[in-house]
Amino acid sequence: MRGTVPVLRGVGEMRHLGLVAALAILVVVGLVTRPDNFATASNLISILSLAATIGVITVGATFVIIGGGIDLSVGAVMALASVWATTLATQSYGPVVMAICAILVGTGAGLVNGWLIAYGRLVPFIATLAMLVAARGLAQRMSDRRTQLIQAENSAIVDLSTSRVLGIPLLVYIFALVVVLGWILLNRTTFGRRTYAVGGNPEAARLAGIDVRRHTMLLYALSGMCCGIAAILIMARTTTGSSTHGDLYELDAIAAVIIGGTLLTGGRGTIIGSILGLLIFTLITNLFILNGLNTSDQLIAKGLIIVVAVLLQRRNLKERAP
Amino acid sequence: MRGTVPVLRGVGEMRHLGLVAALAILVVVGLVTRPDNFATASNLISILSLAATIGVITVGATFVIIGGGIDLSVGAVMALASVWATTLATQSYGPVVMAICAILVGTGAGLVNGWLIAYGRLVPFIATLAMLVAARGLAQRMSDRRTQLIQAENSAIVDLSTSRVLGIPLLVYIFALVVVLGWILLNRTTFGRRTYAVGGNPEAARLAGIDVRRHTMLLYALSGMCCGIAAILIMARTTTGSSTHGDLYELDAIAAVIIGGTLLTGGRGTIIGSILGLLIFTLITNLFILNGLNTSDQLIAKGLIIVVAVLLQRRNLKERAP
Amino acid sequence: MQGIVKQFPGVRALDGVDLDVRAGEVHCLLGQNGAGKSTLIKVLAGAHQPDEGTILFEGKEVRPTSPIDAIRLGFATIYQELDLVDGLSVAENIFLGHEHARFGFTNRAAANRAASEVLARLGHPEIRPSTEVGRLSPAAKQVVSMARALSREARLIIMDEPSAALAHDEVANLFRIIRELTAQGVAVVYISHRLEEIREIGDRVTVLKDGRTVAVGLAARDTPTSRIVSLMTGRNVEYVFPPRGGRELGDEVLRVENLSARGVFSDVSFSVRAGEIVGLAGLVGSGRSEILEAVYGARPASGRVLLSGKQVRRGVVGTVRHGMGLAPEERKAQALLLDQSVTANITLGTLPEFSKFGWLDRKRERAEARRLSEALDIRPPDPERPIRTLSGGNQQKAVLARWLLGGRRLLLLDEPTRGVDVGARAELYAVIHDLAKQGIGVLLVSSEVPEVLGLADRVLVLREGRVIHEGDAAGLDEHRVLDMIMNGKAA
Amino acid sequence: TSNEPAAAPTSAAPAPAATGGNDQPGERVVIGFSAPAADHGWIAAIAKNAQATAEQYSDVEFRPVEPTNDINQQISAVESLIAAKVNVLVILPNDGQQLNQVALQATEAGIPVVNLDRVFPDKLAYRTWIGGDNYGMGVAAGHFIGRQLQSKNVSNPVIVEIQGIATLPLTQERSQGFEDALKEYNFTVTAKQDAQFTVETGNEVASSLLQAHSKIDALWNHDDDQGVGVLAAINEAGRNEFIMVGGAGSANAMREIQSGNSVLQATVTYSPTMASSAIKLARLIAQGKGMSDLVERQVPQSITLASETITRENVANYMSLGFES
Ligand SMILES: Nc1ncnc2c1ncn2[C@@H]1O[C@H](COP(=O)(O)OP(=O)(O)OP(=O)(O)O)[C@@H](O)[C@H]1O
Ligand SMILES: Nc1ncnc2c1ncn2[C@@H]1O[C@H](COP(=O)(O)OP(=O)(O)OP(=O)(O)O)[C@@H](O)[C@H]1O
Ligand SMILES: [Mg+2]
Ligand SMILES: [Mg+2]
Repeated sequence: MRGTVPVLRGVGEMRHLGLVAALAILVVVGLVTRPDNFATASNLISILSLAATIGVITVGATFVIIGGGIDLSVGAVMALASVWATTLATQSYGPVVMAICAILVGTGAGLVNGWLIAYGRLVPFIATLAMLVAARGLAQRMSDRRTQLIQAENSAIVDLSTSRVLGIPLLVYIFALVVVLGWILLNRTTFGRRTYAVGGNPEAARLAGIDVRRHTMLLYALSGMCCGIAAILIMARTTTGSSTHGDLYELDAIAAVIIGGTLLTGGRGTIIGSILGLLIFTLITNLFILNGLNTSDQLIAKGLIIVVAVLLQRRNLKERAP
Repeated sequence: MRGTVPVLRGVGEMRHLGLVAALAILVVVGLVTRPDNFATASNLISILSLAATIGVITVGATFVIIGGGIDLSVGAVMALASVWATTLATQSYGPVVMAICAILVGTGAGLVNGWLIAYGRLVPFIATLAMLVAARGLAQRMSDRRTQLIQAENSAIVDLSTSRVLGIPLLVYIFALVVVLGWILLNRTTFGRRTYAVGGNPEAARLAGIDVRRHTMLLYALSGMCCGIAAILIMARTTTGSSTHGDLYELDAIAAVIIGGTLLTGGRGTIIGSILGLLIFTLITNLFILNGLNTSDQLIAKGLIIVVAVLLQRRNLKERAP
Repeated sequence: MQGIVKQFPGVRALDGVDLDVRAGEVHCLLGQNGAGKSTLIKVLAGAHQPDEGTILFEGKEVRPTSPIDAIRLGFATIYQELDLVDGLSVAENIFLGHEHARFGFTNRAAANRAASEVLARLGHPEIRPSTEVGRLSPAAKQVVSMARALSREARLIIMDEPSAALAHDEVANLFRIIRELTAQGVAVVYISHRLEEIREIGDRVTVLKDGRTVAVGLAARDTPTSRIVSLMTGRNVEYVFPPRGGRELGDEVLRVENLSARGVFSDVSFSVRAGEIVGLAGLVGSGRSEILEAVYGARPASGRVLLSGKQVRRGVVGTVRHGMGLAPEERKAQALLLDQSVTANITLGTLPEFSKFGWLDRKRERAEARRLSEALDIRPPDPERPIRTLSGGNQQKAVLARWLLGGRRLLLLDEPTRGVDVGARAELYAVIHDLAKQGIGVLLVSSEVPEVLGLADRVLVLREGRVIHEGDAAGLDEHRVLDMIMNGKAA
Repeated sequence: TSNEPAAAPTSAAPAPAATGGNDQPGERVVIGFSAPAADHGWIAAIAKNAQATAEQYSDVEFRPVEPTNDINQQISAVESLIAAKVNVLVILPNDGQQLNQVALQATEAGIPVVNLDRVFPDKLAYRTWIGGDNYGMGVAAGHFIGRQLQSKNVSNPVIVEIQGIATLPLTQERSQGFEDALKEYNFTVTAKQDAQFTVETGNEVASSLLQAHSKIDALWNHDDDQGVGVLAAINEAGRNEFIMVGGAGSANAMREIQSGNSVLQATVTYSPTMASSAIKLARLIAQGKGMSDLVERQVPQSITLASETITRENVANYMSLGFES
């Protein structure tokens, strides 16, 4: 067992069986209802491109939640980073600076969150809610509430979405890279191990000599960095920076993480589960799009599917647990 | 100490001093910036009327959160209740039936939440998120996405907002009544005490012979009932039922509860804190509009104020704790 | 109880256990860590459902499917892990589930009065019924737990290691109450790893080993210790301390000067040399744990703490880096990551030892964890199990194992043998001795005076946060120490 | 009230101008349709009008995709329509700039795009644009208010504006038009606040604004959906000293205007019937036909609806076009 490729093992693990089953069911539904469109390469790529932005955010959110916190500001920070990176001033320095700018803004906002929580002792919910509100406000101010187009000379950013390698857009590779790096960080490094400790029992972590505050701060910075990367992806997809980007992403990201089996109380969870949770959501959306359900039935169906998916997973857990 | 009026004691308690201070500062700001408009009776009533709807929801949310859960569906359930109560069929039975209908729909949705969480063993976050999505969908379906006006013969509902007793609209009395009843339920009954136990240490509560599942279910039903009452208030205020009512109320309600000092992990918290937290939010919005600030600046300032308010409260707690 | 079987995934915790308890007796349940004692009583208390077996109570078959059922039957239980709600008051905790209420409205005054009575009966009138439980010391919490069990009109009271968190005089109090209860015909099931307690209070003994009953109804007073121990462990263990001496005392590793924290302890000064074991004796609440935490940098205090002559930066991160380690007293709250594996729990304090540039060497980590769990006989011997599924005593061993890694210079051990069985205890003593032999300084807190005297080279006696006596352990006996900590006479 | 069955025009598209033989069944076309989530009366009317119009034609297969307010998802939705090789696309983007690229993709893939309402910045991205005149709406509202106040000889009037969602370009255009029109009367906007196009937010913003200004002369509310809430707030406060103008032209607003005892005295149209027109245009484009009233052989590149002012005098003419909010 121990010898097999870790990622495969992760997917195959019992605890993810329910999620994989839910995914499989959705795929079957897709194949049955839209045999012609669903299983095409272009549709699959479209699903992954759609998942990429929020997927990157989900990786960061997984760390924060395992570490016992919560980050409500992800969508707003992404919006702020996209706006900052697409101001005329930033655009004049070219695409590389724009990308760096997005990441720095994201990380900076994350650091502020982390500082408020770790050293200012604010509850994560409140601190990141304040950040959500403030970052959106700042993004609106910077952009004067307008959508900022990426200029032609910086189209290298847009290429991330349009250029393909082996038929797959670059941004899907970026998404995959973030997931893999996140997995390694969580499972193969002391940082990851400490994240579990800090979330599982902060007092025990403290008494074991871990600098809980610093670690907490780093977790939010990491989440912010992911938002910065996500900002680059959303800029690539929409060719714009806007204060409206990422509305309600916080709910989607947290929901994906939690469907993926991470405890909201911290100390337990996996990146793979989060990504599977996210793919379930994305697949549901895709199926609705393909089937052109254009009524509020979708919402009702979505609610039911979420419940069923989690019940599937629960049942599975139950069999395993005492 | 025990002898003084409980509510006053609650407000006066040390742990709420920070909140009261924050409120006081906001009031001073109001008096200074808008001496003519702020301290008028009509403005104060307007603030209370604004706070009433979400205030009722906040009372229910306080119970759920102290009980260790979370209810994301409050806004959507309120919307569903308002739509259900304003369908032509329901309206034909008159205002009393409409009110009862709203409360029953809310309670019913709450029971479903509670059942899924207590017996279906879903994580509260996911169960109520699913309910959020599904209830909005159902509300859209029922209303065919239209805003449903309250008919003239049922204007008794609207009177809750327009009729006044001693110069104060009826809905403010309803709000006050819900707060007082909530306070009594939480502090003076076994149900309330057990809520703390269930949230603080569910295993201990179970071992002490409390039916934790049933209790959990009741908590969500209570929250749902509050949403039903809130639906009546929003119907009174807007003269309509609509699937768009209560958008993002979940965030506002949870934020108010948490600013009020209730722990997101459960087991600790007060109704009075939540209401003070809510009043802070409402006052902020009121001040902004009185002063004609645009929304971007409002958002930034709101973020800062939240942080400062909570820091004030923290400092206060710190001085008190060992 | 007959033929009780309880299966956990991968473990058969109970494998056909019989237990019979008579009215008015104190029936002791003995067994090694992980033998299944707690599981058995949880079955009785309705907290676990047995897979097989029957329970007869007063001649009728009963099947408590939930704690409520068991409580209705008249079973009251004091669990091994504290089961209190921190946010509620003492009185509310005591009467949780059976509140003084009318039509659902609580009657606080009545509850507080009744709580005061029960607490007074337990010899703790100083615990105020309106205090929030979260602010009590572990010992006081244990008292509240007992008060809760007593507040029910119980016919059978089950106590799972109630004395683990209690000191000498409190145990005496407890025994007085047990005698009162049994005189009224209440049956008591009593679990403890302290054999001398069994001797004092027990009537009959049932011994469990690996989830099976190996002896039923032994007379508690007359059965020889060696027989009980060999029944429990399957071998002969001598419950003795390793011989003192044979150790070179090195340089001073720790010097504490005028350490004070307002209201807890004041003006504490002492030193620990390499290879020396220094014991802190004192009553519960005398501030021993706080002193340890202050030395460790986990709690603010004034005064100086010097490690090998150098003042270390305040805060745990610094002290750990300088080679200190603390095994705290409340394992669940302060030490364990319940959801993580035994391995992750053991290596938590010394992660840098297992990593290069932050990259974990998981193979080495697992190997070390395996080595330690074998050395300390942690059962089941699978370091990949979540530590949540280990029995209390085995969890305690893992807490100790954490600091046996990575070249510590000074270990602070707070109640290191709490809940550890006789056999493992002897092993732990040997381990502590070995550590000292390797030149590690040890600062030990234990509520069992013989343990302090037997292990330590030097003893500090504390009373109300002040050192009232300091001297060689060899020159002290249990009686004198007790006299000092009770009466404050610095003899 | 709004609970009555939908007024005729919402289900039956407005009668077209004499289109000669254009309504005769022609070549079969698949029309893909993507719009924001219909969580709002106006957008709901857009979706319904599109659907209803498409159903009138036996030669049209209508393929709507899940409406969404998330740009990222709308991009995906349009991508899926491109992949499904529909003959023509009708897109009402959440934000024209952000969907520009995917529209361009569609055009490049040979699928003509009919851009509904919110415009793509890049003309290459669409074949035809049809939409309302947001600036014109503001101008119409501004002129109505300006004239009314001027005729009452009010000087330094308190004019309040309740906007829709502030981050939408259309909101900014409306406000600009309003401001520019008022300038001709030497009036300025005293205060403006934005709401979210919902009844509830309209109510909240209005009740606070009414507190902030104890005397108001005129109020323009951008959107009749949120207007229901605004009116409720006004009634609750018992205020009637000012005139109010609405926006979009919902049936409810028209009934208020018709009643004659409401502060709401006019509304400036922004009609969701444009969706019906867009479907018709899409069909014609796909079939390679022109508009029969025009001399041109092809459908024009851009069509802007006029914003009309509905007052008590002319409301009867518009009643049938009002959409239920
Ligand atoms: N929830 C659980 N899941 C899996 N295994 C468990 C669980 N609880 C207990 N066990 C296992 O059952 C066995 C008996 O445990 P139990 O707690 O009853 O021991 P004990 O006799 O009370 O020991 P101690 O003296 O250390 O308290 C142990 O091997 C333990 O690992
Ligand atoms: N968080 C706290 N708040 C207030 N008082 C406290 C707190 N923690 C400890 N104390 C008090 O400090 C004193 C010392 O407590 P502590 O339990 O650590 O002593 P101890 O000698 O270590 O006893 P034990 O055997 O219980 O460990 C007690 O009076 C206790 O009530
Ligand atoms: Mg045990
Ligand atoms: Mg202690």
